[in-house]
Amino acid sequence: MRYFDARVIENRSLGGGYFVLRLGGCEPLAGSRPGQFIMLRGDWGRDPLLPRPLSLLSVAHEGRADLLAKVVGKGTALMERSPPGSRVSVLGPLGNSFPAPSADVTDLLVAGGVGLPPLFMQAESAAHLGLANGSEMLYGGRTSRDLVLLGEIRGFGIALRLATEDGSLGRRGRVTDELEARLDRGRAAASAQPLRIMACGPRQMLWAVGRIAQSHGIDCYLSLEEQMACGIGVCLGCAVAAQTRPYRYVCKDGPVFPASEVMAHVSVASTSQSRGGAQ
Amino acid sequence: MRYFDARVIENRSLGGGYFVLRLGGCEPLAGSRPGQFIMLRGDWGRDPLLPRPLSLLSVAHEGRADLLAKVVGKGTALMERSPPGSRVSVLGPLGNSFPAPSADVTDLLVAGGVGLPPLFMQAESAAHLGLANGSEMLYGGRTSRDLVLLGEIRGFGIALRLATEDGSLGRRGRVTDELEARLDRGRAAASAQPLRIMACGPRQMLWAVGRIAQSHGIDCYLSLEEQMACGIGVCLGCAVAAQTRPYRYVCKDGPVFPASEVMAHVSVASTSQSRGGAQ
Amino acid sequence: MILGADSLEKESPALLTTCGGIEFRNPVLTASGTFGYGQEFDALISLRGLGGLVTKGISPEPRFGNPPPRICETAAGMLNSIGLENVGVEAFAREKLPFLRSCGTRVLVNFFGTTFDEYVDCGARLAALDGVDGLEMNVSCPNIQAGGIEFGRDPLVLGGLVKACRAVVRKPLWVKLTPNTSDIVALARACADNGADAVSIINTITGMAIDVRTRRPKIATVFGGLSGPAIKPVALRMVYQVYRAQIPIAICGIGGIQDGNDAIEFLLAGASCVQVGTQSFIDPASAERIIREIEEYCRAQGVTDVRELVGGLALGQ
Amino acid sequence: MILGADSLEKESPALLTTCGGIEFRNPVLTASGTFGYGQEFDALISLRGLGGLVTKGISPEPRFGNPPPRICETAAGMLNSIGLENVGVEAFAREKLPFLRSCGTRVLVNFFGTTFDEYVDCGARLAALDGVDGLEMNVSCPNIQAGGIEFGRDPLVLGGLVKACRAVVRKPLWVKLTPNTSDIVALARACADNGADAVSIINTITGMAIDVRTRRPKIATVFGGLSGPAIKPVALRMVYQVYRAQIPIAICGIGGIQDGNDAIEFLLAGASCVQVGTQSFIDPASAERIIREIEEYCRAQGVTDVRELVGGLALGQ
Ligand SMILES: Cc1cc2nc3c(=O)[nH]c(=O)nc-3n(C[C@H](O)[C@H](O)[C@H](O)COP(=O)(O)OP(=O)(O)OC[C@H]3O[C@@H](n4cnc5c(N)ncnc54)[C@H](O)[C@@H]3O)c2cc1C
Ligand SMILES: Cc1cc2nc3c(=O)[nH]c(=O)nc-3n(C[C@H](O)[C@H](O)[C@H](O)COP(=O)(O)OP(=O)(O)OC[C@H]3O[C@@H](n4cnc5c(N)ncnc54)[C@H](O)[C@@H]3O)c2cc1C
Ligand SMILES: Cc1cc2nc3c(=O)[nH]c(=O)nc-3n(C[C@H](O)[C@H](O)[C@H](O)COP(=O)(O)O)c2cc1C
Ligand SMILES: Cc1cc2nc3c(=O)[nH]c(=O)nc-3n(C[C@H](O)[C@H](O)[C@H](O)COP(=O)(O)O)c2cc1C
Ligand code: FES
Ligand code: FES
Repeated sequence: MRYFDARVIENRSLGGGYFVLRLGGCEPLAGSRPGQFIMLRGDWGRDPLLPRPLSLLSVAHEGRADLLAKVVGKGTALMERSPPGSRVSVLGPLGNSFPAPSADVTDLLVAGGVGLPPLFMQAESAAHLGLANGSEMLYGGRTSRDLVLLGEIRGFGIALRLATEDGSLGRRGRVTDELEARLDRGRAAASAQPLRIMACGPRQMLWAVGRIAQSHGIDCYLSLEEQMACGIGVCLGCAVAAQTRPYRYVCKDGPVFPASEVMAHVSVASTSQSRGGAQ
Repeated sequence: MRYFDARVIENRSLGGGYFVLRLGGCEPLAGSRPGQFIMLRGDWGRDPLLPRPLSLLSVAHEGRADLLAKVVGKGTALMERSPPGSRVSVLGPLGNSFPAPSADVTDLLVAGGVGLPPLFMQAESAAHLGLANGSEMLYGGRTSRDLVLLGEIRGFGIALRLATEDGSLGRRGRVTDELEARLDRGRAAASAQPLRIMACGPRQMLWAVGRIAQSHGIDCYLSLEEQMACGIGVCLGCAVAAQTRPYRYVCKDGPVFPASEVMAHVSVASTSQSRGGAQ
Repeated sequence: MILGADSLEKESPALLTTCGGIEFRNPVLTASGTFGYGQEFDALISLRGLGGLVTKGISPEPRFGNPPPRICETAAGMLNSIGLENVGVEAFAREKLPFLRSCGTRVLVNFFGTTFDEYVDCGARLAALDGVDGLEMNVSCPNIQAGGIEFGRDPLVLGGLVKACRAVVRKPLWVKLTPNTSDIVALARACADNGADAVSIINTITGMAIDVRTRRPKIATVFGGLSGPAIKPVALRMVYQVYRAQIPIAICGIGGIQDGNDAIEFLLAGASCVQVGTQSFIDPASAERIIREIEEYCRAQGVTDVRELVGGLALGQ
Repeated sequence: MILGADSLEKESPALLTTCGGIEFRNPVLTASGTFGYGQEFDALISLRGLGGLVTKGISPEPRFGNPPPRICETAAGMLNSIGLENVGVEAFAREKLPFLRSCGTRVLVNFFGTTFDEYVDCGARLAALDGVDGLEMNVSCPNIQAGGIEFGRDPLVLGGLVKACRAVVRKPLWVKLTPNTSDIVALARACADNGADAVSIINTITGMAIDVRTRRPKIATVFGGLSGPAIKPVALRMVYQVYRAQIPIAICGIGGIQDGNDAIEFLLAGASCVQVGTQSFIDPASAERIIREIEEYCRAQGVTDVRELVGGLALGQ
């Protein structure tokens, strides 16, 4: 983990508020693994104040790193408008990663909307390791505009199934419908390979994926998001309720958690208690 | 006075931190007079928070308005980096103006550094009225880099005398030295025309100009600056100590004041008193 | 970003509300000291579109205020030390009120004194004026008879002051609380107990800034009042503390409001209406925009009456 | 913008300073709760270049903290409600202190309790540990024996607590004051009168934020502590109020410091040293940069000893 200055070398709009930011000067990110993220901050004064966590989409030679983001507020809007040449500060790589692709398991990579990056990078890594046929990606969004980088994903040579809520591309429905269908087919085919699920996307989708995995008895890894200030385990802001101890931290214990570790406490995690606000 | 959206149509760097911002969509500024200013704010979130006062440099047909600014802090730095197409909000025209050029007086326009804009516009206006030979500009800065738009000023056909503290252009010394020299010459020549002085620049320069004018018994108008929040007389933030009543307001009573009105209280104006801070 | 004025001229029934004995077309007022005497904004926005406006604080006699510099910018805020400069009751009635009477919106007059008697005198004279819909007492003023401590800091002193003013003011009487306190609830209670109709929460927070080059304070009086978005979390907390304490008094929320969402946060925390202050410097047409944004929020959330939002903070599961 | 670490390794005599019984290489410390237990920043900056560091607040027993969400961003600030989560004294001594002992900078341990006895117990145990240069009492904690009111709000309660801890702590004892008060001077005086060596001014200001879409508080505990540049004017004012009151106690200034100029404002207002908090999240190398910026300021202004700046605010003509 290092803290360094980088530079936007390309900023490609994908429509629908999605964009790929290509950074140069990211040598310290070499060797980053799928699921890891960075804290990114542009040269934008005090508004917004804190850096923003973004997952790595791809890390290439010569200090190139790609990010995929979607405009949801001020920080991402400013990133989307950063012209090539803009300076950014980067803290990373941060957090843990998905388990590495293996010849002994078939990985179902379940991506919802802008949750794509870690799974994209996982697919890329599987392709590099020559294990593309052991990975399948299930990728869902609200409309076809939410499904991006499809050419690149196909280029990895992994199976890709799409779902959109409005039916504009792929199956009409949620990506979890696609996942259940896949598992039902798998059961019918009684495939030899054990399965593993890795997922990233909206909270509700993740809990649904976790429940499906649980009910099928499949190993499942979820990449979580939480508000972050530091990204390195000091502010204790990114707590999520967990099984093994009261809280785990997305930035240092995650962002990838075994579903079993964070699922049992789903209801606790969304509890609001009215107590005093001491730090 | 109107509040409206405008657009940067050109942003020309003059070196040394100076730049000319050309705005389009400024039809409401038509008819503005030299000395008047606008409150300008870009699309830059909350940092900085308040709009920035800038004098008009020139107002042309079809909603074009030019501003000359110098980078001194965050706001001006952001302006300097605004590419053509940037949206800005404008409140103006605000404040009063210098007395109009007249065939019966010779106007000495004394500009210090980035205090140029109102005097530039005054010179332009004299030229338009065919009174260019009744105006002379004395323009000083620290170095030659602080003297900008000289070609344009000469284009107005008025006499122009320059001074730099380091002697890199024009007389070595302050613009007030140039002013004294001009007045001494004038006395020697016993010129028929009465003189009038109009000045804009750093506070210390203005007081010096005021004192010189006083000692020569010449009418003198000073364009003052003060921290501003509203620009329209409601926050009462831009007070300056004055002769006629305890305080006058740069935004609504000024920015141009007869020197006699603000000079007597120079010392009061810089008094710091340690009292409670009620609004 | 900048609105055509007329879009707000037609009354929107969903936004009608009441606070502290006054009915407002909508819950957005402009705050004292940031909107002059109204007239200055007449060319910029439709005053009749506003819920109401609160004038600059008025004292019995004219006051000239503090020496400059009086303001400076801070992170997401500003400090001011204007020194309560104002034209005084007489000139206000003569020169400012005629315009306000005809401007088509609710007019609250903010007022203060430097002694107990000045408050009472000023309140009584202002309440007697036609065209004044209500009064807002600014109690963040140094009590010159008590060593310069603000009237509004001690619940006992505050209660006495409110009681005395209440006795002479037949119109709605609001009290604007200081946030420079460890117990905003006690201050609000003192107002409720002594007959005030509403509390305005909050006035500016005392702050300071130094110019490191000259080593001088950035404002001449050293201390000034902090306003703007920086203080919003504190203001919102105080509104909610008072609301949660179930004190029988209406709340007007103030502090750092920049947009419709900010205003709605205050309503959800328990304010019946809000005031927009510093934002009018940043964007002189903002009060109008905020009203439209509240309207849009209500439409999007299926809220047919803005009063449903008041105190609607969702707690628990 | 990002510094090579070594540029700060060599001691700069002009920056040497003393505060509350501890000598520091320079006046820049990192604040409790924003710098972990130091180790987390070891890869990012040169710890030995720091004036010192203050650990996360330690309690006698481990604490798990509050439910999420625990933080949110506000205008030029953030709210946090971590819930004083920490590893407890035992684990601190066993797991965190060995690193701190060797990290080459001054180590202050921030501590607290939920009862009077817990404070005394915790203070005594921490003071006995080798490698602890001083203690900073966090008194912004709810007193569970007194209905949850913060210990640090009442000068009498605070004074008693300081006295009791002072009796068992032979090392420098600092007290971190809460800004949620109407009288910071009275709190500082209570600390001085009862033997504290310094006051740290300020802790976070209580604030709140609401998500208007869900109508829920943005942090689970509703209220949280506001930190960051937004609070700097308030922090600076409180430092100066205490300094001006000539209370015989050293001041450590905290609140919204982002750069060297901010730090110098605090020194001029009367602080002997400063702590950098939230800024370490925004720019993890900022403490180092701030030290360099102070050095540059001193050079530019011809200040040969940084202690000359303390209380150097210029007033009057
Ligand atoms: C480990 C991690 C990895 C991430 N990777 C990516 C990525 O690769 N691409 C990407 O586009 N985004 C990613 N995110 C989410 C991204 O950090 C947020 O979208 C971003 O911080 C929003 O900043 P903003 O200023 O644009 O929005 P804000 O103005 O801060 O917020 C806008 C809205 O989004 C909500 N919001 C803000 N932050 C979050 C969050 N962290 N989780 C959920 N809701 C939030 C706010 O409540 C608000 O309603 C990741 C988050 C984490 C924690
Ligand atoms: C009526 C009027 C007309 C003006 N016309 C012009 C113009 O045509 N061109 C131009 O370049 N500037 C002009 N100025 C000054 C300009 O407004 C300031 O330079 C600008 O506001 C600085 O903003 P900033 O964010 O860049 O600097 P900040 O970060 O706000 O400040 C940087 C430094 O400059 C000082 N400073 C800030 N504002 C002022 C001020 N108003 N006066 C003196 N010092 C200040 C600060 O104390 C600080 O030290 C005018 C000011 C007024 C009041
Ligand atoms: C320049 C200025 C002058 C003010 N004058 C007064 C006043 O005369 N009386 C008063 O009660 N409040 C006064 N206030 C306080 C505001 O009405 C408001 O309470 C405060 O600014 C917080 O709101 P805001 O953050 O929206 O500005 C003033 C504020 C500012 C910025
Ligand atoms: C996430 C977080 C955790 C904190 N934890 C503590 C703590 O444990 N003990 C304490 O005394 N102060 C704590 N603080 C307060 C800071 O030390 C500091 O006083 C405050 O943040 C103001 O400084 P800043 O504006 O520079 O952040 C915490 C602050 C933050 C933001
Ligand atoms: S973001 Fe600070 S601990 Fe995780
Ligand atoms: S800037 Fe507000 S009164 Fe002049």
